[in-house]
Amino acid sequence: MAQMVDDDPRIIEFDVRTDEMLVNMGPQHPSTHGVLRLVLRTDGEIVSQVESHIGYLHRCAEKIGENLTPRQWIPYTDRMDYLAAMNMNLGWSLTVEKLMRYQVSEKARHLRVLIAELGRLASHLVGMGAYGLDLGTFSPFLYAFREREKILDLFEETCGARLTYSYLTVGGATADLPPGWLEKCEAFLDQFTPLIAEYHSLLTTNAIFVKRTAAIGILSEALAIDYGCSGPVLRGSGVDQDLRRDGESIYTSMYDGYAFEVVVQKNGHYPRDHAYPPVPREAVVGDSWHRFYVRMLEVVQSVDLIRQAMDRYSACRGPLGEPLKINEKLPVGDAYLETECPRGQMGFYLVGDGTPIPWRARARSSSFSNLSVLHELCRGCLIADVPAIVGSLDIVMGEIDR
Amino acid sequence: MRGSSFLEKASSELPGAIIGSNLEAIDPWIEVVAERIAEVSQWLKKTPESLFDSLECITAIDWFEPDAKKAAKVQWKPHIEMVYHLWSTVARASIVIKTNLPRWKGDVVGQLPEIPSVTGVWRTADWHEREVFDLSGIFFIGHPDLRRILCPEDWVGYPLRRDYEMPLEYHGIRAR
Amino acid sequence: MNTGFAITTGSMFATIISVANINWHGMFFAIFALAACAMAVAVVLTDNVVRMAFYLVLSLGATAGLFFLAGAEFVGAMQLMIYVGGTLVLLVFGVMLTAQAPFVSMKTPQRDWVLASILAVCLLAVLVQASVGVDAWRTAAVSVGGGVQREAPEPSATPLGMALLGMRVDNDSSGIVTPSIRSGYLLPFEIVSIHLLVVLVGAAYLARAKRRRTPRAVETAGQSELKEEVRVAS
Amino acid sequence: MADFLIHTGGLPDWIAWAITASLAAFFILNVIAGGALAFIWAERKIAARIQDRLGPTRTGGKFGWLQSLADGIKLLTKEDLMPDGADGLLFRLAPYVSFCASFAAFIALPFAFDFVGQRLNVGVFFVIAVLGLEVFGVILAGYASASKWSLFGAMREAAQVVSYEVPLGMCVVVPVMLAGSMDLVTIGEKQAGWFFQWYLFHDPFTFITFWIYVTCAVASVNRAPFDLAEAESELVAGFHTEYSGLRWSFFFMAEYGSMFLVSALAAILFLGGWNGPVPVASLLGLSDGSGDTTGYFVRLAGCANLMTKATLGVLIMMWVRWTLPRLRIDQVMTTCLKYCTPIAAVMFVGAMLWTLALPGGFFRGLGRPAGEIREGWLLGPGGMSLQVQKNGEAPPSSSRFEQSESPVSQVGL
Amino acid sequence: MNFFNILAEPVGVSHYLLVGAVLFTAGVVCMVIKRNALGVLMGIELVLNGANINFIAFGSPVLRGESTVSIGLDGQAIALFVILLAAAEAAVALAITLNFYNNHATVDVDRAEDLKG
Repeated sequence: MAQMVDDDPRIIEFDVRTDEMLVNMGPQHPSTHGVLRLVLRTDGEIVSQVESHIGYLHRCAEKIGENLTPRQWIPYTDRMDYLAAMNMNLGWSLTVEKLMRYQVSEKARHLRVLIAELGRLASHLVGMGAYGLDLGTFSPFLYAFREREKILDLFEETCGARLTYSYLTVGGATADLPPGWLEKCEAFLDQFTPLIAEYHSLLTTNAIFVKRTAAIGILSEALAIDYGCSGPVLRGSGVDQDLRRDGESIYTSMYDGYAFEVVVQKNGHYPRDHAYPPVPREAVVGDSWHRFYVRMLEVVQSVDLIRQAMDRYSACRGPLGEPLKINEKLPVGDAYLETECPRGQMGFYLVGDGTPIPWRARARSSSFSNLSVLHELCRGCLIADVPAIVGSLDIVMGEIDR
Repeated sequence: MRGSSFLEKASSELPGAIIGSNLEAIDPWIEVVAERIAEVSQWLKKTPESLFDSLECITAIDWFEPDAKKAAKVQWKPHIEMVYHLWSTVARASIVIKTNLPRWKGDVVGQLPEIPSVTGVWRTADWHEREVFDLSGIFFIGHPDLRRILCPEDWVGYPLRRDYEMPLEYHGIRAR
Repeated sequence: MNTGFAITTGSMFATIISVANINWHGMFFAIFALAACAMAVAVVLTDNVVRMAFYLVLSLGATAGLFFLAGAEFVGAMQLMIYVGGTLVLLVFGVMLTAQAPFVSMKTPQRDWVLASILAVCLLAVLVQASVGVDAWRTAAVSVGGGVQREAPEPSATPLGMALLGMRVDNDSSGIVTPSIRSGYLLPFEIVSIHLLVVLVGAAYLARAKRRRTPRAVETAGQSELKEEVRVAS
Repeated sequence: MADFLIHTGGLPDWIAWAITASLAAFFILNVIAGGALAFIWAERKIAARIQDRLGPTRTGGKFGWLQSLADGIKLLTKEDLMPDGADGLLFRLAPYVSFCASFAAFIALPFAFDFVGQRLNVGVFFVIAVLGLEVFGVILAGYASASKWSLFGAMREAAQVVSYEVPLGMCVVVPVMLAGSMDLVTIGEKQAGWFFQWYLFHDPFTFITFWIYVTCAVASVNRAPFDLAEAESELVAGFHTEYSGLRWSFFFMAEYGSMFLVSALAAILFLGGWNGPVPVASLLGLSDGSGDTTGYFVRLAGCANLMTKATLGVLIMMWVRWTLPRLRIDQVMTTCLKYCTPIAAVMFVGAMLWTLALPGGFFRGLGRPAGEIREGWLLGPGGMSLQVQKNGEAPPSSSRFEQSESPVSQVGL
Repeated sequence: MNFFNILAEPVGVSHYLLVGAVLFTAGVVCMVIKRNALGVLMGIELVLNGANINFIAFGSPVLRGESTVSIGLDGQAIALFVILLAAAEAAVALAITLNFYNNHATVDVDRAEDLKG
């Protein structure tokens, strides 16, 4: 990456050749998903170099992790990727259970799959709506939030919160599902499935959307792996990797017996389990359009998983099982576990030293690596493409800055 | 992972680099000499059957007990442990590399411990190492652009160190 | 020079008010003429190049108004569209591209101002004497009363259009066939179109983006042809 | 109106003329400003309906129709701040330049047969020219607010509007050619009668020209997929980022004014202006002369016709805005240079050949005997060649110009 | 000098000539005074417009009347050509100025003395 040493951090506009401009996009810019500041070196409209400055939302959650017991740290994991808080809680709980070699009840495992997939659905809806906003059309954003509100109502019934739930915790969940919840979830899924076709017509197959995203910000497979990208960004580049199938046994055991295909373009075509809109000619594997398309397909896949999870959950009898005590002693040793969150592989690393308080709690963010590849994608693009590429990476600043 | 056979192959090809291992732990790990971390990583990435082409996470753990009473009971002496989690997208396997560093270089407080940078092997290390430098104060030799990434550029001190004192004020904003 | 001008307009205004029947044609002429001259003088007086461009736009707009008043509607609309809408937009683009800090307002030394004002006064005196001297030019056209609303505007564009095609169809409304040979304008029309084409090519060639001295950061695979095409277009 | 004041009021005619002129100007300005207010309200409602929500409902009674008034008052009371680096004079003047430019075009726009501010013989040309002037307000605003982003926005918009004037001009020339004159009133008159008399259905070429015109009009007014200037996702709000309060509302009013202007122009040029689909007046034998009162009411109905068509055009623009994402600046330029201009040129040539082959339009043309058509074809180019005299010869007698309806006269501008 | 009473007469050709004269003079002074190359360009535009007004004045039907001095439609035609050629001239002049700016990073006319002996 080009050397850009600025000795005095406050003065960012140092002497630049007359025809080139240093332009600040963010941190208060409406389109960069939260507080991200991009410094673009542009020559007229063409961006020659992008330097991202992060850390505006940094709360040093890891330092706090060294003073709280694992169950007390759950609310901090909510606030990392606040659009998919359920998946964050699940990741941390599984890491702690892995260190303590604790096995939750089968009912709890199906409940966790059900809730995690609902969380992925809600998160992808926001991703889709915000991406429409980046490209200038306002309506998909409102449609997406109309559906997301219904999911939030369902979550509100389970744990009382709409954004930061702290519902899934170490040893299962804080409470079982209220009666009648499954029927409401069923009703939501039934009315949601036909609407997906609407979203496809609104954005995915829209000629202008394709013009703005196809062949923009092309991320090659090798580059994606090298920069540690994961989730839809990785699968959009054609890498067949999904931790729900390839992850550690404690995580993949939750998904045993679930029929689902990893959404990736393998040997030229996407999974054909449903009628998905065709891939346009201009789209190149690894461009912004494919990343968006993978997310839209995962929405359909999540709906199937939720239905299967609901059947299995209602089939299990017996109590959900109590979560562990708040100050459960941690064994000496360390454990690292990555789970498939909507934005990528979110890793948690826990070092126990025998006391209930962990010695070190570390969170590895998926968007952190996804964003690090931005300067490779934006080299030589136009200014209007930068928000298009950032939108396609679907980053959340809470998770990056921790 | 047929760990033991893999371990012999590794120690045979990298004499003296691997100085310890524990394959029965929850996450099997091998311990490597700090100076040769880049070489080991290069080897792990290149060997046909391992192909660890993705660096998942770099963590710096500060083993130091600030108050004297507890320090007496603890059996390890103060040091910094660097933990590298690797993942292979081909073999779908993971491995952990650990190295130990002194808390301060030559035990002179203020001199950051140094370790070779692995940005040459995996490009994702660029940002991860900048974060470890920013929060835990480890200097990576050969890193192209070692600057603070999360804290403001002119922040003083390394927050994740056990003996870190929050400054009283920063640019006129009361911090404590 | 400016103050002298103010006195004349002041007296002009007074005389017009006294006339019982205000001749609207004269009133609008006064407004447009005043605007055009005032803005032209403002262009000369101001230092800031962007303000100069803005005053020039207003001045040329007022001249377009004068053309409409003089009955030359087609030329007035042409002036608005080609001159103000095209040329001055080009000029403003030029101003924007070069209006970096030092060049926005460059002061001209006092000495030049004195010389220039002497030149202006002499030139103005000569021209005014010429324009006012000839009596034939003073008599206004009889047919135009005080702003009589013409029922249907006799097509002023069509005869001009036909003239450009080489067929002079406009018969002199006064019936006197002036001795000057009424030739069509087909040949000059073609010459101007070729000329414009040549100028277009020349200007595009002159202002093309030359290869940069320092090589730009390496182009990624998918982006390079987009960049070339965009640079040529911009 | 003026004669009425002179004969009855006994005022000297120059005061009478002054009153009529100011009344007419006041009427036009208020119709457009009132229209703009209504469009602001309509935009909110339509956007809401498209996004499955209600839009303003509480302000001023049932449908929130006072919402635009509330907006107006809010804008009036908001503080007009100005960035310190800004160039004072230009910053204040920019909104008024673009406001006047977009409203000046309404002088030449006829609302019915004789309801026109000033019946210009070069009506269409004048409107297109004034439409081009609006770009000055934008450039000055972009430059004067001394921020990189507004300069970006201003440059983009200027480049876009100036380059879209070319295809817009070409599309406008087709109906002018069919009607034989640039005077909007004549163009409107020529499309009297049933709806298939409209130039839209005159021949396939004009039909395509209409759609090209709509695209270019939307682009030159900076709406919907082409609204690069205030692309909020990249340029915050483009050239009017630094504006607030009353100055910002002038830009807003200018935008809605020119939107209405462009759709009214489309209505006149292609959709028969004030002629309704069914020629009620001529069927009932009512004359639309300027004298008697019935004629007055017929023209009033014509005016209503034009207003509905124009409003329909504006509503379609709003509908497109809330459904389509935004194009990138180089895509906008490519659509202009590589698609709109060539197609417009081809359509122009096509329409010209069509009028030579079938003078009088698709339906009337077919009705005439083949012989006459052929003769028309012969006379066309033949007629043209006959006419060209060598320079210096006495001009052909002007009589030839008046009587013969040869297509040549239709071709003249 | 019957200078002042001209202002009271109905508008005739000479009134236009007056305006043309003022514009012409302003243009010439602007060309002479301005140090910015674009200022000189604007001077040229003013001069051209001054000339245009005179052409239109002589050729306009409104002012023609029975005076034998009118040049009929030619005035408007020539004005038309002046406008077209001014556009072409401005394009080339701007291209030259921008090139000058790119190479010498200055638009100041006084500093363009590379060709000086």
